[in-house]
Amino acid sequence: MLLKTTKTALLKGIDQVLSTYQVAALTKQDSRVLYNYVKTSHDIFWGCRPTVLPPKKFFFPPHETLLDYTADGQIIAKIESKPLVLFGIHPCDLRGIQILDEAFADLHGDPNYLERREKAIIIGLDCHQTCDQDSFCYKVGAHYAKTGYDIMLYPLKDDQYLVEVATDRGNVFAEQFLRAIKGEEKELEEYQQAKAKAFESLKPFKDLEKFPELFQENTHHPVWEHEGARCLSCGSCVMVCPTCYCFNVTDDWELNMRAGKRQRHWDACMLHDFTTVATGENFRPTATARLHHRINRKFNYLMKKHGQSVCVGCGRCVRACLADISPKTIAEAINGEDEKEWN
Amino acid sequence: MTKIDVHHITRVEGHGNIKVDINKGKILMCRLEIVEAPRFFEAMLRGRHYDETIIVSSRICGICSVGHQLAALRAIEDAFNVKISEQEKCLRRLLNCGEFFESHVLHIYFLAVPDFKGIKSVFPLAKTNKDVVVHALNLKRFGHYIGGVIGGRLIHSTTTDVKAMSKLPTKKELEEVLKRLHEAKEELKQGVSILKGLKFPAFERETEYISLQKKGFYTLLEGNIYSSDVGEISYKNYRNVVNEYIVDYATAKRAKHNRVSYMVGALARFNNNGQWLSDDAKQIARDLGLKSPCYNSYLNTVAQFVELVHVADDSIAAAESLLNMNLKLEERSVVVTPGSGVGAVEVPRGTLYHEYIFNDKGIVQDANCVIPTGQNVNNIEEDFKALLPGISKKSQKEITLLLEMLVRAYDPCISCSAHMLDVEFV
Amino acid sequence: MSKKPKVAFFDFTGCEGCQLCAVDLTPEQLFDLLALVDIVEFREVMTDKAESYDIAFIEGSISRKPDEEKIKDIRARSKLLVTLGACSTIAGVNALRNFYPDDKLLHLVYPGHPEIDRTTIARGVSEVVKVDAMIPGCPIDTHEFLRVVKDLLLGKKPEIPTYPVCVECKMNENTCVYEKGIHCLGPVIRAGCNAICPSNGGYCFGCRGAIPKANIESMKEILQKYNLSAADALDKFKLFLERDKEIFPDDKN
Amino acid sequence: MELALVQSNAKLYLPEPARIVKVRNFTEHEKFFQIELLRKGSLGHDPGQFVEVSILGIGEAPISIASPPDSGNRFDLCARAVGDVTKKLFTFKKNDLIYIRGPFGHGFDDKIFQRMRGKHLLFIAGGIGYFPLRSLINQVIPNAKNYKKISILYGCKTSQDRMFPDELKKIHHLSVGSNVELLETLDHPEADWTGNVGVITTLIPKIDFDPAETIAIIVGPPIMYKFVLTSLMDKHMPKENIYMSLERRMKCGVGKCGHCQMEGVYVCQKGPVFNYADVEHNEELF
Ligand SMILES: Cc1cc2nc3c(=O)[nH]c(=O)nc-3n(C[C@H](O)[C@H](O)[C@H](O)COP(=O)(O)OP(=O)(O)OC[C@H]3O[C@@H](n4cnc5c(N)ncnc54)[C@H](O)[C@@H]3O)c2cc1C
Ligand code: SF4
Ligand code: SF4
Ligand code: SF4
Repeated sequence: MLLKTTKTALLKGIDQVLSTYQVAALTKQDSRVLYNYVKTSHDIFWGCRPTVLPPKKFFFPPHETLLDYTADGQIIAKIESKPLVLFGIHPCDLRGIQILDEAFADLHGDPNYLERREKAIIIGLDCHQTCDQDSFCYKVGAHYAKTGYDIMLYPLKDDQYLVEVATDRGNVFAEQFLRAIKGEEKELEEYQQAKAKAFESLKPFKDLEKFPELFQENTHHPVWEHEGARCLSCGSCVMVCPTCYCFNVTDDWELNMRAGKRQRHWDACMLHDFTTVATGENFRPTATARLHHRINRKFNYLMKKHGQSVCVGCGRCVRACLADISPKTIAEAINGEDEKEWN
Repeated sequence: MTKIDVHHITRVEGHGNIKVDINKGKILMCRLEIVEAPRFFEAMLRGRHYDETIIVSSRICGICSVGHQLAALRAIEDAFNVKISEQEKCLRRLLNCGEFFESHVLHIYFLAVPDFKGIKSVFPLAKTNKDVVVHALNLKRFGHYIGGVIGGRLIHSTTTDVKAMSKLPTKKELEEVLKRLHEAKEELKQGVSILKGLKFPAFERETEYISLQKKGFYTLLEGNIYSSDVGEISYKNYRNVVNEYIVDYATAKRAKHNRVSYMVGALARFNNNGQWLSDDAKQIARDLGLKSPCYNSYLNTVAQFVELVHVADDSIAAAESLLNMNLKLEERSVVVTPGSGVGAVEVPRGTLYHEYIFNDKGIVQDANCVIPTGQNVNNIEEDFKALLPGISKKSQKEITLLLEMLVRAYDPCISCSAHMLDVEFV
Repeated sequence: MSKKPKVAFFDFTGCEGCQLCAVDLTPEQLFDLLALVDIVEFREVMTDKAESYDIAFIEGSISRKPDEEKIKDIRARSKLLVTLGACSTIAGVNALRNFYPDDKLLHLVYPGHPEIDRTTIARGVSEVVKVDAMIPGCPIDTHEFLRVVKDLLLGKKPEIPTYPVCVECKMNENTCVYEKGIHCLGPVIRAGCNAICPSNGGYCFGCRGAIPKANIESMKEILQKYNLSAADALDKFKLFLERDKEIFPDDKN
Repeated sequence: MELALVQSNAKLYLPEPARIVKVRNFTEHEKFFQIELLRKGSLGHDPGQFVEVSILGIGEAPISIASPPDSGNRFDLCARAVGDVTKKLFTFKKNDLIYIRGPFGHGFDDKIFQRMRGKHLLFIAGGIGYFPLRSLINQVIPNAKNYKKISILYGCKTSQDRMFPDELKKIHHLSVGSNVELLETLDHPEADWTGNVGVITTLIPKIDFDPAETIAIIVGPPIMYKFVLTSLMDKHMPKENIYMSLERRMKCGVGKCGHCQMEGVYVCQKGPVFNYADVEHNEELF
């Protein structure tokens, strides 16, 4: 279903929503732009600026309690979730959410992620240009969101928006909160044509579909050692990635030793001890091996599973990496797009 | 013949010994030996960038770390002629408030009170007088709390910077601070009855009292030096006040001014500036029977309590001003000019001076830090001499206790006083 | 006689800030702690002394000959010995003093006062006796301290992060200070402080020591890439880390 | 698109209580525990699967199920004390409660049993690798008639390191006049040892098997695999006929935490039991 509305109406709608839902959106804090809960629609930052953390933090927080237990053997599986509206999520991050949805639902559905996710309405906001020089969404086709949203907004001129309602939930939500008129398919087409034009010169990776095989064949490509040598194993790249979801689990008693918690925390395959076992063996002891693993998760291992590049080209890891290590550079080395001699 | 040798006095900061030798009522020796390992901070500061002096000098002392940071900041500001805003001043007052609470409360309840209760630490009170321990911890933790809001943490705060505080409290945080300041004042009122219950030894010896002074204010972070003997002296001339020297048996430098010794700290501030305390603080002083001038060094503990009330009132005013300002992150421009700067501030134990000489790159060429406890050591020994004749008939145990209590009354921070003279390197 | 584990605190060359952090407890925390252990020695706040200890927490660096004997004696009487803070773990700021030639320093500092205890260079405790666990940081983090106490009581190996400050800094969603043109050692420094300095507008100067297997060469290159001369980059590491073997592996004594 | 939330498993991280009903010491570092679920009903596992053993306040560790599936609510675990959980487990006694999640992982499922039927089964175990293998060994021995032959090769460092010595004795007895055989070897034997001496690969030439008709099942310490595989390859054993169980660091046991992922393969999901042909090119697994 296609609707059309104005920014003013959207703002009004959001303020209404706030009585029933928590709303999270891009906000400005000091000099930072980040996804955060808003108190009124005025808190929303409408620009398109890359954030340090992707919206995954709302469904998979950096630290969360899985179990609460007591010394006398009461154990409760804990899930903290509240109805949430995620507003203004850009295409790359929508892809990220879609991939996490699949990963957490896979085989044994993760109750904590899925319960939060189920209570969320996601409103996307399309972009018609890249946000900075580090992003490369167009390289993996992630400048278009395919799914992962309930409602998608396409910005037109004069603060007007086309509203694509994609799910039943989105429909119920739109009826309740969005004052909109019918939108014309033609307008969307025009919008898409203009966007296609803007991205015309920004081409996807050469042989993107073949990445899993290419990466499999290039396990010993010199680019790995070249980039890995500089890697600090600092883990920043993983923390900020919208599609990384490894975690560690810890147990802790309270000081009174009467109650305790099992918690999970974000973990990172780039960290030295990620695969160290109690006996001291480390199955991925070098930074090069770990970098190889991270990038292969994006373009090979998990790409096979999800049927699309698991790197969404948001560029967060590139911005975060002091050593200037980038999946883009590596991918271009592997597919020969860069014509650079790596030996 | 009485020989007293207390090796490593407990319930003080850092390491010190008391050595007394009395023969037939004659005092052959009485000393406070500061045996803390020398820290060499002035040498350690040399070669560091001016920014880093805040980090390094903070580590002189955990309990007065804020004071050292603020003194370092004042010295840098003095050297480079940096002016600070009202916002910055208010924030520093709040941060300093945290330190006064942590430090004074620790001293009053954890270090001093056990002496009056005839116990060896505060821990037994956790069983017998739980309410006192809860009361004291609440007050002490309030210091950590406010230090946390303003400084990231109280001990070795992370926000103090030459360019201005690197983080600002939110409005919500300030409102909470204000609320908890009022609660802390209520908590202090509970403390009055506890302090009234402590029987302080009767003792009097008049001495020279030195503190900062700024007319009209019970000043802590700015002003000139004031001596009860000679009046106002420019903070720049602090060297003429402290006249530091060393003795063989101690690693701390000592000081003397007009007389053989002088006193700094809460009692000195109370004697010099008591008229400018907040009304509530004055009332509490009256309730506790503390009158200016007071010549009983044991009552330094009471003066500290009175100061807590004042500091809370001052912080309420600071927090209210901040709430009325439109806070924004400042970034003062710092233009490095070669030369020296002096920072003088009041820390819980007395007046603290930092002086740095910078080269044209802002690198420390020479540093001097004069710490309150070092200034008080002579005065403690003079108090010993005045006290001993009157108590020399008592048992060795009683004498020891009275001497220890006297040392503790000064709340000496020995770890930071073990510093060195200016080093001239050849 | 209670059978609770006996815990003691000792201080050597340091500022005693770590001990203060160790007792920065809520009333409940203090009572809970006292229910678990007997604090038998803590010079700063008590007068009692004891013969032996289940856990001895050591604050401060070893910087004098008598201190060496004293720490050996404490070691001999302690089941577990745990360092408390940067000074005792990696010598911390105290090591800044090591840049001065020993004799010269003493001569210049206390001319004509030979009675004064001679100092040695400042060292971490593990350079003198065996250490069972460490709590890094300047000062320590109270939560980390309590966790280590619990872990030791439960027979768990106290986990101190082996990952760097960046991890926590990113979780806190800070803008990297390099973007503001400030240098930070976070990428190679052990986390566990919740990135407190960068999160409060500062930068990491390394008080918790380097992570194991830190890529120091790459870190130096990065510092230089961000306009620091090689000498200044090295100097950055010297503020707290002069005795950190990860960064300066060769013993310079 | 609506999320397919049906897959959410509310109890995924919630362990269930179980009681220790038997404890046996093997060595200073290895113990046997028999566990009984507090609920009725069996664990419902395949041989080769594992459970996550929880000790509240300490943590979780993946431990192989060491007993064959049966209908009762008891099962066996064997642990080597190396870290927090396993060391704490060692202090536990009969009647103490532990918590478990599982069974997890891919074990010897029906498909593998189909393949094994009528074949020569060749077990190759090193040290505590016997723990996970025991579930399968104790399952097939009573049904030995279903197999062409069952050969068990077991290598340890010293005789103290032999797990389940009484069960090994029984198998030795059994082997007389049956199609079951047990060959043992020690690296550092005591004087009274009459068996083979040397690493486990020295046992391989001592058995007579037709590689095409044999299914090999290997479990041991990481370095053992390389040598055993080389020996079997030398005998032209088809890779499809080789199974092995591999261990990696795990935090969740259910394919989420990422720790055990080796070149895209989650050991906790695809494994711990792998067919060599499926993973031979996985450099991180070998
Ligand atoms: C599928 C599988 C089956 C296993 N079966 C057994 C068994 O039957 N008996 C037995 O004694 N051990 C077994 N192990 C190894 C056992 O899991 C580890 O020794 C144990 O996790 C150590 O936990 P800890 O808390 O005692 O050690 P710690 O070092 O304190 O904990 C480290 C953490 O890392 C992980 N970890 C550490 N070492 C290993 C390892 N070798 N393998 C996997 N994860 C590890 C664990 O998740 C643990 O939480 C098995 C491992 C796997 C993966
Ligand atoms: S790998 Fe980097 S660019 Fe790709 S999705 Fe993750 S953070 Fe974004
Ligand atoms: S951010 Fe860069 S340096 Fe840090 S782990 Fe990732 S790739 Fe390595
Ligand atoms: S580590 Fe820091 S806080 Fe602790 S004693 Fe040393 S200087 Fe003080």
